[in-house]
Amino acid sequence: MAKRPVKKRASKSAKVPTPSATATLNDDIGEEKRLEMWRLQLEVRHMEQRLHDLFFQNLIKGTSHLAIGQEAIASGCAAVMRPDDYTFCTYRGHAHTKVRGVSMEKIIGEMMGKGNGLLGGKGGSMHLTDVDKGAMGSYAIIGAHLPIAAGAAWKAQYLKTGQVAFCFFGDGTTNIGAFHEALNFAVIWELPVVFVCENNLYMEYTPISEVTAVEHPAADRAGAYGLDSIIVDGNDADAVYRVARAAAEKARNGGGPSLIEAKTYRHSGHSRADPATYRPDGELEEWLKKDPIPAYRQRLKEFGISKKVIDDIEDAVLAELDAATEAAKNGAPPSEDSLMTEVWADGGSSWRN
Amino acid sequence: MAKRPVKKRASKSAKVPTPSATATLNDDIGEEKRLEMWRLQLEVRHMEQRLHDLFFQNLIKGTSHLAIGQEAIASGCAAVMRPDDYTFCTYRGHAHTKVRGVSMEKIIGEMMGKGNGLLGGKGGSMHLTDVDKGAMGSYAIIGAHLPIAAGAAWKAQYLKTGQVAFCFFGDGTTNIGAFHEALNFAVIWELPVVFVCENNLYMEYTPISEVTAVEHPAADRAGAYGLDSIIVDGNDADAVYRVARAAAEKARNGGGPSLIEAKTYRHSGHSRADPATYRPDGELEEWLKKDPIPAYRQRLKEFGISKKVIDDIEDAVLAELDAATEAAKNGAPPSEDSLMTEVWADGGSSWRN
Amino acid sequence: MAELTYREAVAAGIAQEMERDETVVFLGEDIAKAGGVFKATVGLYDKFGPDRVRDTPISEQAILGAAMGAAMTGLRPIAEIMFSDFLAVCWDIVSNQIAKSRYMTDGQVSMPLVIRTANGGGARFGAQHSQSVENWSMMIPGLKVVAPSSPADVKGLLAAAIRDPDPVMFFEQKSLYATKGEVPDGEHVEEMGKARVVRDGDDVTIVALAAMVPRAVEAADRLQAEEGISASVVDLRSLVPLDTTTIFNEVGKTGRLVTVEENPRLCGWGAEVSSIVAEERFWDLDMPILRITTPHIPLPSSEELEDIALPSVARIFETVRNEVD
Amino acid sequence: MAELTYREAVAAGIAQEMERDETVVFLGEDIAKAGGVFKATVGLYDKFGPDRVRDTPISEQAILGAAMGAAMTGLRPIAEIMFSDFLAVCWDIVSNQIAKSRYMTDGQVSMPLVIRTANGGGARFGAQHSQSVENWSMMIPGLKVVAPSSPADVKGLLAAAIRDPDPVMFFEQKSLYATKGEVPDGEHVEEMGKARVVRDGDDVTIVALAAMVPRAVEAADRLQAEEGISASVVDLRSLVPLDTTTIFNEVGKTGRLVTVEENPRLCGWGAEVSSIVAEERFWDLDMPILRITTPHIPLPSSEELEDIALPSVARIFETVRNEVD
Ligand SMILES: Cc1ncc(C[n+]2csc(CCOP(=O)(O)OP(=O)(O)O)c2C)c(N)n1
Ligand SMILES: Cc1ncc(C[n+]2csc(CCOP(=O)(O)OP(=O)(O)O)c2C)c(N)n1
Ligand SMILES: [Mg+2]
Ligand SMILES: [Mg+2]
Repeated sequence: MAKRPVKKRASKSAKVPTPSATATLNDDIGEEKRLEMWRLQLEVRHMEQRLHDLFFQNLIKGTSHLAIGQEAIASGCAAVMRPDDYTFCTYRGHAHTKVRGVSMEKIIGEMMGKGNGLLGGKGGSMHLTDVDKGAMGSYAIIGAHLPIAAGAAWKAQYLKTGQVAFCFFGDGTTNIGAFHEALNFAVIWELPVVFVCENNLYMEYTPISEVTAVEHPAADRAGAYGLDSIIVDGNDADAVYRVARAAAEKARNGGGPSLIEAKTYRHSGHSRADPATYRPDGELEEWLKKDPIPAYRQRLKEFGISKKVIDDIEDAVLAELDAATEAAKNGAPPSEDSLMTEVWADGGSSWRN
Repeated sequence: MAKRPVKKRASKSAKVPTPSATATLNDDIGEEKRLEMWRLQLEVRHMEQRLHDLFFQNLIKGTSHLAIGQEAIASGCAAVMRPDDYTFCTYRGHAHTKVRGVSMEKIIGEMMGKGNGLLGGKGGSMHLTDVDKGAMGSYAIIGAHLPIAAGAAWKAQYLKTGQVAFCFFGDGTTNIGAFHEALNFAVIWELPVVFVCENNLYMEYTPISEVTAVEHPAADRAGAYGLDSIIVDGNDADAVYRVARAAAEKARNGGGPSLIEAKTYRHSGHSRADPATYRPDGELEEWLKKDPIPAYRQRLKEFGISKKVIDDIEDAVLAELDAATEAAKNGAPPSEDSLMTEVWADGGSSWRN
Repeated sequence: MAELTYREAVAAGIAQEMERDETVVFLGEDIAKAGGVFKATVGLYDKFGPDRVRDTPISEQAILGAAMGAAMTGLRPIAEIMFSDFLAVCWDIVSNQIAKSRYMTDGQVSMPLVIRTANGGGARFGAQHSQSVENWSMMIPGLKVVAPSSPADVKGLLAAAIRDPDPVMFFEQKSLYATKGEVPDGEHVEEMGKARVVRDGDDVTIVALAAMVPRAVEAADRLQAEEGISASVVDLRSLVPLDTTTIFNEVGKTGRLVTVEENPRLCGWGAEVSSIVAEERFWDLDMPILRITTPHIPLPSSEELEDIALPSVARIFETVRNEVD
Repeated sequence: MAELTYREAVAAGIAQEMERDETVVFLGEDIAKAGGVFKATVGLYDKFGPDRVRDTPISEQAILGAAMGAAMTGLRPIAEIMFSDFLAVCWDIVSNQIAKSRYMTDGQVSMPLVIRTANGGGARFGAQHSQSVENWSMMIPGLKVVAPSSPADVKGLLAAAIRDPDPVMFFEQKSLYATKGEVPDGEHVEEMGKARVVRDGDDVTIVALAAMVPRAVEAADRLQAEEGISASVVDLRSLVPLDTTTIFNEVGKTGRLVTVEENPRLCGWGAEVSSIVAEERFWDLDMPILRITTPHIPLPSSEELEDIALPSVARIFETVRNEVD
């Protein structure tokens, strides 16, 4: 599979300051936002590790797709969002759902198929949704949610609400037709939607480079929609925050959509079933060095934030997680009656009189 | 619907000589090819005008999509093809089918729904196909035939036959998902397929610029697949011939696919039902000045080809057309029995024992 | 009462609802400035403007995805898919996303949208522009499915579909666009999920849908006139919800059931109706349940072939006559 | 005879055919180097190499379009669509292109290809990864439809499908992948279009498909043991062609018909079978035709809910017991 050289890629790298030792804590991001992002990243990391454990205790059935290693993207974007903004994500969406402030207990309960789960046990791991929090759903068939997110943005535009729709998807998703339709559509209608491609280098078990005609699956396609090519370090919450903020502002100001490609890596396999043996030797180790959690801890430290403040946040997250896990475990299975509810808006499922 | 400026379009205009008064007849194209293209263009033009008349005599039912004004594209490409190359085209494909040497009588017969039609009256105007001539079908649902053409090219690659698949489609087609999937797929598999976008400025009744995020619907997307951006004057058969020849050679030599955007215009409405009132005043008139048929006649004259040679070809085409029309008119309707044949390879349609 | 064509009733139904509800928006290919390829939406763009009546690219997944996203967040979109055959290019959005999201989210997500589409044969358009695919939708849990046979029902059921809080697949039968009928003046809304007995009879019940309804009525008239057979004709109007009550009443009365479908044979709606009756009203039946369908073949384009493929008045007449005495 | 799992039988069937015919090629997502997400194609890439066993991007329309184009021009491609739910993203290629091209071209175009896909529920994957959609294909004229229930049938029917000159939709039921069974040694090819009476009985005939076959057999065993009811179980194996001869023989013998479907209720294959029997063998019937199906709802993900949604041994047992005396 010869990789073609990228010819004159329509490229404009995002003009945002990259954090460095010389930056100050109270720069354009500031301490409060950074501590928020720290907490969000920890919530996701610990929750997903817990989910992993519950899986191997056979307390979660079916499948699950962890995003361990990719937390900075969800967290950096969430820190930009207004409470009424919309998130659309994929089966690999526990992170994106959590960072909108969705209850851990309900997420874990849903993963365990409990009646007190977020979806009453009807949706499961791949469909986490909390409409009240703006978490508009996790979509498990590749590509579909890109035009759907555009639709939510259309509503915001039509009713002039100033809301923005964020839409997260993987590198592999850039090769399906719905990607193309959604991008073109969003641009010509100038919709307030921010498309975020989380490039974790793999489409399931296949390296993305083997199945993609360009080097940067999203950024190298931006020009095909008259959009800027934006690449960001997806393991750096601050960097993600800055590009997401610029994109959200542009969208809110009527400037239309953006397409962001965030480079990252998932530490675990594609799904529960995948030991990820297809990875070249040493690749994981390289990326573990770029693990966003220790890196962000280090950054906070360098900014002079006390170890206690940093650790207290982590301790609080862990305490919440333990309580949530217990509560989820203690949940009852869904009632048999619930099988036949909520097909229709009247709460039922009748198809005849 | 604001049109965004095209940002740094990945562009490389096709480096081919454009014909001019100073060119000589026996250049890289030569007299024989030019007379062939002259004949092909006339065959298509006169046949389509005849179809138009038959329609308004109510001898053709259903619909039909003429390509009057676009003949140079089909003809220039056909002049490049080997007899065993493959053509995949759309409902606007009478031209592409004819130029592969398919019988006029059978085409007209099919349009009239006759039993002696190309498809026995089963397919009609939108599905002209003649496998023996390499005319692998006309596809009436937008986008589908792009990956199908890639599949034919895959066969050629796998069996090392040196065949090339040509795939023709409109500007509007560049906004559907299958376009994107087919292009990426063909590039990563390095398939010998030449994608030709006939940009006639309209998607049915809607100007293509109102629904497309870039100025050149195909050429501005080439970069998204690592391909060169190629734009050609689609009303000039010589220019089309040259870019098509380069693309076919590249494909045959293992160089993979090309994407060509040919600028053109259809003189009539989208389909039989369309009076084309949406056109701005004067637009048609401007394009009539660029009508490929008189322009090519003029070029042949300038090259010193005698009026008699030029006219004899036209007379022969008209004579063949008259005979074909008569024969088609005299054809019987399909037999009732044929309704239930050819669903399966055994010739029948039984779904049970 | 005013006389409208079936196509005019489409625009009338949409206009009625757009006037009363600002959240009703409409999108599709060539539906705005051009008024639709079937001229069924003429005038809406001029009346409601470019923010509410929007032309789109050839991007059916984007059209329905946008409709879904807007419906989930507060609008009531109407989306046109030009020919029902094209539902195949956006079937994921219909069958997997729109139909399932409410259930998968345990009722969090609402989906008040309508997908209008031109269905069926008779126009010599060939196999990719002539299918009757209402059964594709009927088989997907979570979709309501409506297919009117008259201008009055077009307007009334379209209005009902737009007001319905669930996703409705609205099938307009192409071959009926030019037909005319009386439509009530003023606001007109029908109830979804009710069949209509359009012709009363005692000997046999013919259940039909959309373009098959006028054919069934004509066949019934001939059966009466030529054979003295008294046939009821039921216009189903809606497949989901399905009015089994009316069907059961009819079967109880006549003891004989014939379904007439435009879709090809296998797994058509007639199969479902037949199986329901064969399960729940078996003991009321005095004869086998007959299904008249297009044969299980792609539709041919030529006039002669298409005409013998689709269920005709003659075929309905003969099938019923041969079985009922 | 060797004991193979259902998933191993997939690879065995493909390998058998790739060995004898150079024109057989295989493409899909993660099917080559990784051996498939269900590990059903392990070893094929190593054996037949990267020219014949090819990984693709997430581009289902390209996958099936490529298979179609290759089939039309001389190859015999096998394409995998990972989960049958994903057929919705490429449904145009299946239903409008692959199924109709031979007919539309009056037989000029041949379409010898197989689309393999993992079908059905039971894995707690939720509504978008659990559907049984064999009826989606059955309703499209021009497609053959096969759904094996045992490893031997997987190998034999897959071989038959690959050799068949027409497009075959090959549904592998996910919940059966881990099941084991004897598979004949050496070349093994079954005939498509023949149902199999897997359990003989006199009182009632249960017609089932794929994962419902073992459940029907277990229910029949219980009916015999606990109620003295002697039930035949017919494994349809193929929906198109449909073996109505075997069904009619059974109905003639037992006079009682029950269908068991994993798909949701409306327009499932059971409806078609029921309607055929209600039309052509009405006078043989001694009781209503019963259909046991998943209710007409999207499939829920939690274990408890999914288990009560899918037709279970207990439901089959009780339904038959309640009706047959
Ligand atoms: C239409 C469709 N095809 C295939 C799949 C199976 N599938 C699930 S995840 C996945 C890989 C997605 O890769 P990417 O977009 O990079 O996201 P990531 O999993 O890496 O987050 C595939 C092929 C699917 N869910 N939907
Ligand atoms: C999937 C699909 N959507 C819509 C249509 C209806 N339709 C037929 S032709 C056409 C316009 C195509 O425009 P373009 O690709 O520019 O080709 P042209 O007709 O100009 O040759 C449309 C929308 C279709 N056939 N298929
Ligand atoms: Mg990825
Ligand atoms: Mg065009």
